[in-house]
Amino acid sequence: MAKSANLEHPQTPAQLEEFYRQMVFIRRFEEKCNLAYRQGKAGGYLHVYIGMEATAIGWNAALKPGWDYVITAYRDHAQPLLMGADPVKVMAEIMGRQGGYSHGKGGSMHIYDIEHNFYGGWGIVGGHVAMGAGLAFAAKYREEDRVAVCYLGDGASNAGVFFETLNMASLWDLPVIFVIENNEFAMGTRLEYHASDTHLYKRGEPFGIKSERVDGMDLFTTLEDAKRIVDWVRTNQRPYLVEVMNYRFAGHGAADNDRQLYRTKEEEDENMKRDPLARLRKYLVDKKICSDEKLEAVEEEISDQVEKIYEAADASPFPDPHEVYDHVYSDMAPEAGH
Amino acid sequence: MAKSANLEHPQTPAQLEEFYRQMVFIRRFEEKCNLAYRQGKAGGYLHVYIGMEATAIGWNAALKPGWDYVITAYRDHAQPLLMGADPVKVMAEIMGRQGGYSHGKGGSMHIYDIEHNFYGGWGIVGGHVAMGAGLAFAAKYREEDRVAVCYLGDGASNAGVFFETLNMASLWDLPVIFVIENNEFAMGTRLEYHASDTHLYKRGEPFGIKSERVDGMDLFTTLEDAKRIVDWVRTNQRPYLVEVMNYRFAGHGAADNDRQLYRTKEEEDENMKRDPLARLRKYLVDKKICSDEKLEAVEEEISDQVEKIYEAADASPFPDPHEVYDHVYSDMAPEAGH
Amino acid sequence: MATATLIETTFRDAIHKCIDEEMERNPDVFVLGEDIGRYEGTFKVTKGLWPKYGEKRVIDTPIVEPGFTGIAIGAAMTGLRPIVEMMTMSFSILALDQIINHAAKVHYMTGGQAKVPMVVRGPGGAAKQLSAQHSHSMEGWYAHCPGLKVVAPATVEDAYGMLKTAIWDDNPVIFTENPGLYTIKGTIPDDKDFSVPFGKAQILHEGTDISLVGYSRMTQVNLAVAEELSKEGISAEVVDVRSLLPLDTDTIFASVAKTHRAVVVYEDWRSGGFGAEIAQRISEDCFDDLDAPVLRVGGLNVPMPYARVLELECIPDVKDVLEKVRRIL
Amino acid sequence: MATATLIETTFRDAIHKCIDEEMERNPDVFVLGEDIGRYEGTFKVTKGLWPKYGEKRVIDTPIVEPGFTGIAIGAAMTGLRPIVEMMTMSFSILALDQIINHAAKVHYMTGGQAKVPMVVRGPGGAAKQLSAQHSHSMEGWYAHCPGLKVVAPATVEDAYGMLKTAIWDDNPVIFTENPGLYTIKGTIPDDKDFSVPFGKAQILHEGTDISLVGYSRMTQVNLAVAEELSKEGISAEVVDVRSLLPLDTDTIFASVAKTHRAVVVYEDWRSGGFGAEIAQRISEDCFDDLDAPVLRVGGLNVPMPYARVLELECIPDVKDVLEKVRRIL
Ligand SMILES: Cc1ncc(C[n+]2csc(CCOP(=O)(O)OP(=O)(O)O)c2C)c(N)n1
Ligand SMILES: Cc1ncc(C[n+]2csc(CCOP(=O)(O)OP(=O)(O)O)c2C)c(N)n1
Ligand SMILES: [Mg+2]
Ligand SMILES: [Mg+2]
Repeated sequence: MAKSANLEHPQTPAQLEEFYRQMVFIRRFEEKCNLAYRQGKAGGYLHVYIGMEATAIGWNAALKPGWDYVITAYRDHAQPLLMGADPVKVMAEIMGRQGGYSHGKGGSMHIYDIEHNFYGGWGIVGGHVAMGAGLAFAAKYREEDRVAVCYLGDGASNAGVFFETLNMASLWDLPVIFVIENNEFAMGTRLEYHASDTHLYKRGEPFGIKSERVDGMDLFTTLEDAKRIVDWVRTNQRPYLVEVMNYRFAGHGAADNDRQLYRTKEEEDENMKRDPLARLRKYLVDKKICSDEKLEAVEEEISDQVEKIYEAADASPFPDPHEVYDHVYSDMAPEAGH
Repeated sequence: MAKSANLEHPQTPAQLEEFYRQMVFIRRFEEKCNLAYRQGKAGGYLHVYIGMEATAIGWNAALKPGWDYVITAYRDHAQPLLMGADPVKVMAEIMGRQGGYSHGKGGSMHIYDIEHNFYGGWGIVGGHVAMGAGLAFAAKYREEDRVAVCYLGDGASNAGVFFETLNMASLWDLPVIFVIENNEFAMGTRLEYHASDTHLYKRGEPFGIKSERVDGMDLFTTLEDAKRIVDWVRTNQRPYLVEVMNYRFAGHGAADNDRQLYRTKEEEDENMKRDPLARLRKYLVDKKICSDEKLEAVEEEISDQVEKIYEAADASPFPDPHEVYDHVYSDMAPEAGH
Repeated sequence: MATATLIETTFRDAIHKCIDEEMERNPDVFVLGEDIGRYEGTFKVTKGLWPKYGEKRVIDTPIVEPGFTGIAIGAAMTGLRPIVEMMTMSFSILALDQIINHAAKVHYMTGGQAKVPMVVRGPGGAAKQLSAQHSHSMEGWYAHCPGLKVVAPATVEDAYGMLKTAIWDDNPVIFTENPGLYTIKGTIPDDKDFSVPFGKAQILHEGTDISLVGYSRMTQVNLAVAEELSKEGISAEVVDVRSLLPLDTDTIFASVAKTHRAVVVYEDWRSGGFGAEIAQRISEDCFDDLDAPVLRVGGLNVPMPYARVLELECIPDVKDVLEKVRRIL
Repeated sequence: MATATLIETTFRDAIHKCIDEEMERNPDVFVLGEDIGRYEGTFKVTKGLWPKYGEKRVIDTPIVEPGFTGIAIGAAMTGLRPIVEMMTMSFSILALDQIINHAAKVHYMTGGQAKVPMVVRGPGGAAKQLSAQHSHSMEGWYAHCPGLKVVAPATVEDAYGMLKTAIWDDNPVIFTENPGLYTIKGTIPDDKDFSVPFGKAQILHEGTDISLVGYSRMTQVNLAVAEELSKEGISAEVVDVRSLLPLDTDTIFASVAKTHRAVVVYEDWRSGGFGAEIAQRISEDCFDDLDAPVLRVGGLNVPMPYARVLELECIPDVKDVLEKVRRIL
């Protein structure tokens, strides 16, 4: 189970400020996405990471930039932003513009920044998990010491292909970390109604995979857990399964306005107390690492930054209709026309 | 792990003789199938149960005839024969005749005797497992106290749909028993090369399913285990997972003549010592339950019986070409012609 | 024969009402799928059923299409009548082995011993900007597979009446609902026993100059095209195929025999879609009647893109159909 | 240009040789699948590779088509070049989500950032009495899905040369091998760099009276039909489509322009098979050239039965093609 957060944290003040900046940035970016959706500037399905930020930040900090691989499902804005993606290109993709990472072909659910080793961005629940192991397979095949982090949801952890992948990852000693983000809901279905045993970390055990449950709302423990596990996997060249307990504050997607169908306001309020952003802020102020004013200034700066990102993205044109045929194949066009 | 077989067995001499008859019958029937295949009287894929007889016999004895459900994969002759199927119709199906259970449309891999609650007979590895849970679902839905036994192989126990099914079976309290017949091979792939942890019973544990490994080559322990577990499932209305350790003496299928590619003669010989038929015979003689002469007479009687079954099946005509369109739908014919 | 009163409703509500009535009528009918109970269904088709029938008969499943479809098939083999909701038909790709290799073949492989009275239903085709993995038209592939029945209603009445038939049918039925149809309005008879048989195409707009052949939402597009053409004095006949398997070629051929020209319209990828089958049937059987080649309008042969401007390029619309019509008129 | 020496070999051995050579040439090429290493493959195509390249590059997988196909896709996205063997293409139904929804769409959804240089190959179609679940022809469904390339060679030379192209291709390629072809004999050039491009149909037998259009084993059937017809003084042209996606309509149309008649032959279920697409293309584009309707010969619309007498009813043969040919000659 989750460890207590009462530690002496090893991070420098500068590092802590940087983590705070990351967290505020993701929060603001996601809020902007939701707004864009409500204003009709983004469409389709759009899922934000609000409330879950400590997880991606903590795990990202443990990875070697430009070396390790990351893959996730459709709740996929935070990871690329943390890995060095151009936020304007992320936002432009969400808005379906030519300047987006996929030139508007992917949208919110399908962000990819292959240059920075972020492999998406997938819409089929559970569908990306085997590919995640495939990234680790490639690293091992090439005898590189890369690690692959494969995020998946509590809902996705029921998918058959996940178990098939666990078996092969262990059988073939693949350096892949399955991070189950247990945010207690799969869309409108509460954990208890979709998982026969809600301790999802146990699912690695029959395959001889080291498996544990950790807190995902506390940045400090996450940083520690992630570093420990990533190092272990890199050294031991074996898979790992981590169940990260977090919570999504927003609805399932931007179109989900029916939260009361699956959880109460009281429950939400209770969980808001775990807000990683508020907790980090309080810590910084309590420990006098940053003053309240300083943090306010940071927040304002980031809000401005996100605003500018949004504007830059919004300035990107929509794709030209003929682009519809581009990138179906790497070397030929599909047959045109209706 | 498997329990020792040194028990006082509760069965009466008459029961024991009957079990012996069943075992000899299956052995002879399967030998006849292999012969039929070699003689070109059966085709396609054909997989015999030789060496594994104690498992199906022991489990069958624990079920309520005409009430409980059974489903398995393509190694599917023994179960229906034990459940009351007409052996001539089974053999005729294997030979592709009009008189077969499916009028020659199914063949060896697809035997069904729905009247006796034997639900097949399936060719896609792992594919039938969810249907097995569906049988239990139906029993529960109708508030009947039926139990469903779903056999699957060690190879099939890696299939994603199996894990999906375990989760739902537990979540919904389905009275289904997953019997993993671990015969140590999936076609030409040894257990160690396909399962990261070879203790397959562990796979039920993350779902809160009672799970254990038992010996499947000893009829007496199997009878006990099966009765205990079937009774438990019927009473508790919960799923159960049993890993039954057995061994197939034959090749994977009648066409597999390459056993040396995946196992040695020495290994086979070693395992032949576990032969459930030889062991039961020795027990009957040693304990003076039946004389050697008596058993020889039984064996001869059954050989004759199998011969007659074969002849009766062989007397059944091949299907008429126009039958090809029958049974595509229950109420209409498909469009005819090429 | 007394005419039943008509009820005004929507495509969505007609489906809901049908399921509700059949669950009331027959305790063997139950529904299962993702988020269909407590959450009321993503497209809200099953709203209200969970409070009414409880979790025994309205079952929220984990997100495991192969697994819960398989469970439904097993239950159906014993005589229960499951209605499986695919959150979108796109996700039924994961369950194809269960549907095509198991459900569709049970009756045949058992030599008639077992039946699978199951309905698989859900939104099929593009909604709005759901991108490449959520916008599949699956009905053409299903219609290729013997053992299944496949229907794709275009009107409120057919949604209601064909779903009745589907639920009563003893064979596995694929029932596809284009998400663009859920809000259309129409009428249904106030008659719980009303049904629309499979294997009957219908003429929704009579005409003499050209036959517009389609199903599901494309029939609505074809109706708009016919409207448009009528302004120009061109008389188009709209043939709503509605049942792909079995396919009513008689009605289609009779229309072409009258008009001598046909365009087949479908949302699925043009190449290899079921529209190819329909068009080729016409080309084959109406050879002497045809004054022009049978043309087709299908979806562009590309994965569905996200940007609305690109997505709209892909989905056939009135303009695209008109363009093809003009080529052969 | 010097002509390479010719090597006599079989369809099976040509595929084996191609894989072996490309594994030697390029360390990024590896093979994975069920029983392909130690057990040498159920159809023995990979025999000898495991001893030669070891378990790093010849990988025996558990029986989990979705899982190992997904692993191959992930590896391919980083630039490796997996060759996935499906023990039979029928089992690829379980991996359709990975193939159609993932592999086929990666390049598009990433806007060109990632490629999937992967080959999925294996026996496709009926072998002998393998019954309903093991006898699928899957190539038509794949050929419907943009983002994939789909080829179905009919000759030893094409098996060798098209597999080269498949392995070198940066897109996911479906390479189907009808089990009935494995033992046919033919020749290949003694040239490791030999390849046969995709998207080119070929005329295997010239003729002027009728075009017989097919692919995979049906091309061999068509050759036998042509032989038969020639005895009667009828000159049939055999068009071997061999590449379904991309499809070379130019060659097909040119043949029909010459012969004015066509029969399209495929083993897959007749209704909704890819042969419908090919036939309709001809019907559409060669309308003025055609002296008779384009006919088709497909597999019977039933699940594949076990009994040989029934199975033979289902699979198109010379007699079935002749019957259709005579209808339009
Ligand atoms: C195969 C499949 N089935 C259903 C869906 C619809 N769907 C999208 S997200 C989702 C819930 C997933 O929950 P979880 O895995 O816990 O991830 P979270 O959204 O909580 O991050 C569902 C049912 C889908 N995308 N893919
Ligand atoms: C989905 C699928 N993949 C591959 C096969 C081919 N195949 C048939 S049986 C078999 C081995 C199964 O082994 P196991 O489950 O251990 O059962 P056993 O034969 O030992 O009884 C394989 C690979 C298949 N039938 N279905
Ligand atoms: Mg979740
Ligand atoms: Mg086995």
